[in-house]
Amino acid sequence: MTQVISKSDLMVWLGRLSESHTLIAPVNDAEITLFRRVSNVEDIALDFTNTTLSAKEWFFPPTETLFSVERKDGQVELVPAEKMEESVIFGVRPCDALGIALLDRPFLNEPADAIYRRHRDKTILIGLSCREAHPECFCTSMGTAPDDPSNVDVLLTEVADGYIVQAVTEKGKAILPQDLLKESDVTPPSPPSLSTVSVEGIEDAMLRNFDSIYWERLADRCLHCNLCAYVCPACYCFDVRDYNDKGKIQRVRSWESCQSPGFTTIAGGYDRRAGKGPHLRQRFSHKLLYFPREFGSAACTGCGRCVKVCPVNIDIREVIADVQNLGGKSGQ
Amino acid sequence: MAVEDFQPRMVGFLCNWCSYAGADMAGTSRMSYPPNIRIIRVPCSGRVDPLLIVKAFQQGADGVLVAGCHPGDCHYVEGNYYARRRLALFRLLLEFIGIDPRRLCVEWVSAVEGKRFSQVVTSFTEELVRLGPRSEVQVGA
Amino acid sequence: MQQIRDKAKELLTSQAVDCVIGYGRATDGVTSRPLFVYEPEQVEELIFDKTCTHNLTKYLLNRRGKKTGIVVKPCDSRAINVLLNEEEIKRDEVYIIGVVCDGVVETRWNQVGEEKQARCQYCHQHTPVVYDFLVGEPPEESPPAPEDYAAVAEIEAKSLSEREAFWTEHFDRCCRCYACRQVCPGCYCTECFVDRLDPLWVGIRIAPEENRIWHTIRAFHLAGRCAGCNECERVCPMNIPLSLLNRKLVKEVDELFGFQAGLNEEEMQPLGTFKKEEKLGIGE
Amino acid sequence: MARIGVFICHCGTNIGGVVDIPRVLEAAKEMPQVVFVDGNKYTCSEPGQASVREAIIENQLDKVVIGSCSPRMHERTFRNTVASAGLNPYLLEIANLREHCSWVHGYDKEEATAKAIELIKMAVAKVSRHEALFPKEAGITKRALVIGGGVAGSQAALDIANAGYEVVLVEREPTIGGRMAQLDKTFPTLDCSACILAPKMVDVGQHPNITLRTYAEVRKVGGFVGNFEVEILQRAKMVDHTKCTGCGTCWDKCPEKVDSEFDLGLGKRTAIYIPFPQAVPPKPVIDTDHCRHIKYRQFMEEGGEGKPPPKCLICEKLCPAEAIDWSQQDEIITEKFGAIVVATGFKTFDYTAYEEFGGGRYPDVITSLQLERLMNAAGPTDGEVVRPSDGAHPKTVVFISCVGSRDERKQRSYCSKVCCMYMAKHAIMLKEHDPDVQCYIFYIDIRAGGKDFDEFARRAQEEYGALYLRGRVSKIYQDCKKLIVLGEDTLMGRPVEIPADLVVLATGIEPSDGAAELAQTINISYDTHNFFVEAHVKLRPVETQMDGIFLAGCCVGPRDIPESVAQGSAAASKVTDLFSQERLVTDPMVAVIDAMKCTGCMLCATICPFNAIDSQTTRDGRIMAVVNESLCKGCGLCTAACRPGAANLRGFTQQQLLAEVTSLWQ
Amino acid sequence: MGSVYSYYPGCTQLSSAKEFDVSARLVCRKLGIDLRELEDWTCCGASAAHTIDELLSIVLPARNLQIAEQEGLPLATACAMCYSRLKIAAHELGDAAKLDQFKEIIGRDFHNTVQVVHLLEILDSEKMSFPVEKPLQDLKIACYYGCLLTRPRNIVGFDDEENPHKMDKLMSSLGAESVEWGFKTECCGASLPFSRPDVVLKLSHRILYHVRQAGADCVAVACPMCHSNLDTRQNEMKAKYKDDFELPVLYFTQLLGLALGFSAHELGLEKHFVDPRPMLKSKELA
Repeated sequence: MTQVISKSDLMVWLGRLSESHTLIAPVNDAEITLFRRVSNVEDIALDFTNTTLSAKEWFFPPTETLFSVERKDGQVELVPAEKMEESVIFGVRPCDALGIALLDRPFLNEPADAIYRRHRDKTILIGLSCREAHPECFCTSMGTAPDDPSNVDVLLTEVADGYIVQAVTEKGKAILPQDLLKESDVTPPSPPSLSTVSVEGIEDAMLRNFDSIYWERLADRCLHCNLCAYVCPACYCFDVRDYNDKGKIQRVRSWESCQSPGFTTIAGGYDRRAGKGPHLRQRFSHKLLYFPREFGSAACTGCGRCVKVCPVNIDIREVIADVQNLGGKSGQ
Repeated sequence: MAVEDFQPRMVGFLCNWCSYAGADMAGTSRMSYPPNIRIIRVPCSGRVDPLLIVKAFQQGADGVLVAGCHPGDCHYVEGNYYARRRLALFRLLLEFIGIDPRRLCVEWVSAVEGKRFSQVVTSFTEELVRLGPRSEVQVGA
Repeated sequence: MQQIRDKAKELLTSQAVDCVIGYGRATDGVTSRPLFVYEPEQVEELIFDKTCTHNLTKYLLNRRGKKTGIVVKPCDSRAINVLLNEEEIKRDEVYIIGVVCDGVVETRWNQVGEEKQARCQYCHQHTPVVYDFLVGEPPEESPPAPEDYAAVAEIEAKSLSEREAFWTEHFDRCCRCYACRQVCPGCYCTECFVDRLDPLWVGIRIAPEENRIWHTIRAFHLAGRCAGCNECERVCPMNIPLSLLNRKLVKEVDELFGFQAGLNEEEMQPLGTFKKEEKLGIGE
Repeated sequence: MARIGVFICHCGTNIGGVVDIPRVLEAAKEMPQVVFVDGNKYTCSEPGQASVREAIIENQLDKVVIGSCSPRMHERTFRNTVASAGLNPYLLEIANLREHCSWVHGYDKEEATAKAIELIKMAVAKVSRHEALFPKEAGITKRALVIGGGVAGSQAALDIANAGYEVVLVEREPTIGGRMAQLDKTFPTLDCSACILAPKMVDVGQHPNITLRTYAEVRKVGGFVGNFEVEILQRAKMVDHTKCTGCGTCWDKCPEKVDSEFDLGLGKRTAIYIPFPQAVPPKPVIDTDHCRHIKYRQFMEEGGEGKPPPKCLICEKLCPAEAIDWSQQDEIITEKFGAIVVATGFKTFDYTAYEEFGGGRYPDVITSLQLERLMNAAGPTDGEVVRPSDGAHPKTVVFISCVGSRDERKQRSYCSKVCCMYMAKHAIMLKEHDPDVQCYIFYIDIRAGGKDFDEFARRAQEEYGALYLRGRVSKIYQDCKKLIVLGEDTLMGRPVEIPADLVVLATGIEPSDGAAELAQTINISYDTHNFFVEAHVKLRPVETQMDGIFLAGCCVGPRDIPESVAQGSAAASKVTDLFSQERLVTDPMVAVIDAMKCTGCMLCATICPFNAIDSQTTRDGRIMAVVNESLCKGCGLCTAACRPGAANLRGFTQQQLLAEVTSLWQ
Repeated sequence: MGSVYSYYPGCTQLSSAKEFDVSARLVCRKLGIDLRELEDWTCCGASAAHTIDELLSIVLPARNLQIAEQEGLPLATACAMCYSRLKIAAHELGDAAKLDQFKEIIGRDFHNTVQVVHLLEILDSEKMSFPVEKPLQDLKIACYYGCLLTRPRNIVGFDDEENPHKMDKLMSSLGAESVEWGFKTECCGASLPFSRPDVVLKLSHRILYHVRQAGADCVAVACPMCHSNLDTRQNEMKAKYKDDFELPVLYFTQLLGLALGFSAHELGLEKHFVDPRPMLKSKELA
């Protein structure tokens, strides 16, 4: 027996949530879909494949002020960033949910990032499992699945007459609209099958081929834009700067990417990773070597966004496969 | 804000040899004009980088004045000719992205045209008062 | 297509160049991607079809001082002239395989559209303006149809406030990934003004009023230099209609100065010259 | 953190009377990095400057803002003040509180004060981005180049040489002397042109400090004031002047006769020639376009068709000094100079543009300069004034003024200045030559401004009976031997018709051929008529925008002889003044290019009005722009045009200007 | 070739200068130049209107411009006088105030966009070639343009106002020899024959005198008024100046016609006072 909510009741529920919480959900905007604040549930897009940017932007926004400094009668005063509201994010795909779980590791790893934690604590995730897979999807290769309930508070799975509702956490249970739920014996549809790539022994392969010409050749094509990093649910590089905005000094954190020119350039203009090859290699080394070593699993959720948006088709799946097939000298 | 008590803020880039001297002349001959303009001295109108103009607008300037020697009189022979091309084109771009081109005023004022300078500033200020304050979106939060 | 492969093979085996930049098939099996060929035996991977939208000339900037063969469409060939004019590349270092082209189609990952790209519909440059070897039969050059600025005119027709709203809405979406810059052959600054810390032109905050400066000046820096390959617009993940800004300037530069970028190598870009008597509607 | 001091001058009541200075000082205290503020009654006064000096020292200030009158007034003064306190003089910024504030906003003290505060704020913001600047010094090559050997150029050369400096005088023709040498007499004194010019020419030719380069042209000018590098093209003379004695045998015997340029086609000269008897140097050149031997040689070398031109080596055979040297070739000579005087002179307007005057079809319509040759005793007719067509003596001569002057339709809007006077002179001289001559002069106005000029013009009318008709000539036509001149006498208000024997056109003055090209090679500006442009029409009449390059004579605009001579001397004094310095100090407020950022697009080089930017190839093979600080005048065009922000103008850096802008909202 | 123009004949072309109009239409047809006579055209005011009333002298020709503008074709005329009036009117109406005044007077809309061309500008030997059947061999022609065709230069911009060459080029391209002479654009006395015949006689005589000086066999003209002054007064000249010129005066269109192979009759050569046919016969041209 499972609990089901009808499509219309879902809207009612979301309506209620939008009153008690800030409701964030996929919205169509200029032919792309993004997570946006919604006041009117009508605006919510249910027919999306996946959003252009992942839900990451609500825990780790493109730009956020950490604190600001103000001059008050000769004294300097620190003003902490404004408190955020209790919010619900609806429509998180399992891959993005995994992404958030991955971000937790660096950010919540003590000493935790206070602001990130605040975002996390105040946010409830309502997941939405995928009915169809897309050519760029390969989440199953990355340890999650189109119907994976872990990493969300509530998971919805679309069925003929509504959605199967599955509370995963206490937080999740708490917001379930008991009055709208019906018992049903529908069985969830079998998840779609999708392309796979084996990450078996990838760390070692990365080590083996660390100095391979492969990276130079791959980088020939790379434009070193920040696209892949910005759409990636698991990328979390950032830059922090003090910014004087018309007298108001702010300490601002905003997205950065290992591909951007200034990345790891140190005082005096020296850049250990100068050159296109090392530059690009850094991206994959981090995802497939450093992060796993630090936190136990690859920093990739298989959402395929980078594959989809890369202007020159640098396909991480291809890279993983290539690196494994390269016969570089064994690592260490 | 009511139009009459709206005080526009404007930045004026004046070339040192003609227009800045023209402004000095306006002073020496006590030709008063509205106090809204903040004059920045540049060697030549050709020194004015559009970046400085957008920046002024972004900061909240209601108008930007660029003044240089009359074509042919440039102290650097041809500086203002380049300025003319650059600014003419840039003005069209500003208009295209929704910044009223009347807010970027380009004038040629010679070192002896003190009167003209005060007139230019006066009419520009009046123009900006007519146009009213700029919208929040442009100025930014 | 075979011609390209043969020429590439010839160039590589004779070591006239050490690399040929062309197009290969992407991992989705339908679209194309840039392909760097170093070995003669590798040339079979080269393709050319209506999905080959990339402007490869950007890559020449990474290969200064190395002999390089490159496949260019007519639109891309204009970018080559721009780079030659600005002394960024040397003619004798580049072997240009020009391809006669009657337009490429809209492509996205795993999708190949039917429609020609908008820019191809008003394009009347079907033969590259510069090349060493030409692939395909140059068509009867139809008398240059008047440039079609319909899209630009549409914006111009709006009121100031509408225009402002229009752009703010778009600039608001910009996440400053700089894909537009990275893909642009005209953007080769060692340090882009947007990355500069001192003077700090564009604030780190990703917000409309900062993004506006970024996009305005970026477009202006390309004034009289943009040859209209529209790669910036294609790669934008946020679907910002960047080509409108470029096209607007292409239009004005043509109308004010009678100049079109990249038609030849010698002509000085319009902001690098002037006419004493010209009337441009300012300071008059 | 800088330690900025803000000083505000009351300027008596000029500023203090309008701006509430105590309030401004209060506000200034609050401004970032400001550690000291003070007011003065008169900051520019000695006590005022002293107090600033002391304050700087006592408070260890390292940057200074002075709110006072316009920087155009006292920037230099205050820089010295700051320097006297041991600070770098460029660490000063002046806020213009007088001309730009108190004097124009006197009607509203509140607003004026508010504005003053912001002006100070801007200055503080800017000065905080100031950096110490250090002038560069360069040596001077104390040699002068004079281009053009007319009377102006010769005068300049002599004066500089007499001051003890080396001079190279480059003249395009085979002799110096220029136009003045072609004249017969000079107004208003009627003394013989050649007689007063010839001695000068000889002096030039013999002066130990002057190297004469006739038959030569300037091809390329590089470098900058004090250190110009000039390429001179020395055309082959085919005569070794070190051997030649100028005996004249060769040009007496040379069989090839061609039209003489000097006599304007009225006479002939030989292929080996000196243009006129008093030529300096008095040694011939061979006109390779006409010399029979050269023609023959070319024919043989090219193995041409048909029968070869006649062989001829007469000059070589007859030359007692064996000076003929067929091996000579055009050569490029490169020399260094510290200063250049340009005196390239004028040519006369080509009157064939006037169809109503026959457009050149009537042989007896001549120019005034041609008349000079006809009247000149050393001229083609030995001073006998005759009609070119039939050699008859003209009895009725009509002069037409303003031919190619004051005529918009011929794009010659300007007055050529000397025509009125030389027409009077001609009228007088003709009468002197032949009492039966009757002169008619069609004029627009008689412009006789100058010492004894009007008196002279009157004599032409009153003593020599020249008839002045105010009006233009509408047509000249040939009727049998007569030239019928149709015109209007606007004073009488009726048409006139004069059957003339000779018509003399007062053709206007215009720059010599190639003036514009020369201006481009040496990078000075020129006007729409190709006259060179002075640095300032009134106050710097012999200087150009380019330091170290000076102007003299008619290349700047129509002038008469005394003016040209005066200008020659003026230019010379500018040169000697320059040479009197040991080293040149250059303004440090010039552009710099950041090698790390430059992409080598060279846009800056193309737009730099002073050619101050060169391209340089770096070790890793990149092309890169570099500023020649001696040439840079600090206009900042490069800075505004530089996309990667590599170019930056010291003193007006991007950082400084941006700081001024943003300070307004902080 | 194949060019199309609105055609403004002008009054005299239908009366005293019929042969000018006829020959003009003939040669144009042959050369494939389509002249479409203007509907309902009126007199241009000729040399009279502007001496009486400036406004009139503008409105009269401008009315024809207005009609031509409807047609949307350039307006061609063969008559130098009409040409000058039309040009001047177009120029004057460049002034907005005058334009409005004009529109008010005729009560029609007008934008002053018509391009006025003289036949000589169309028959430009540099732009087109002529199928010459009968080259005008050893025929010396003095081309006489009259004072109106080239003046005022800034308004008509026809050719050098002192020494034009358009007609000379045309004639030499037909095999004739055009002589250089000084009176191409001197006034013939224009419309003074009734008020000051003496002046007309003096001026016209001077012109013909120089034609003879230049050794020409005949005069080619482009203006009916010039034609009548030069052609019809040679007897009076004989009487007054004892100069018996017997100089044929032909319209350039007639000479062109001859070269293109039309007969003397077709071109109306018999209509002149001084019969050109004997002279032409002697050169086997008619």
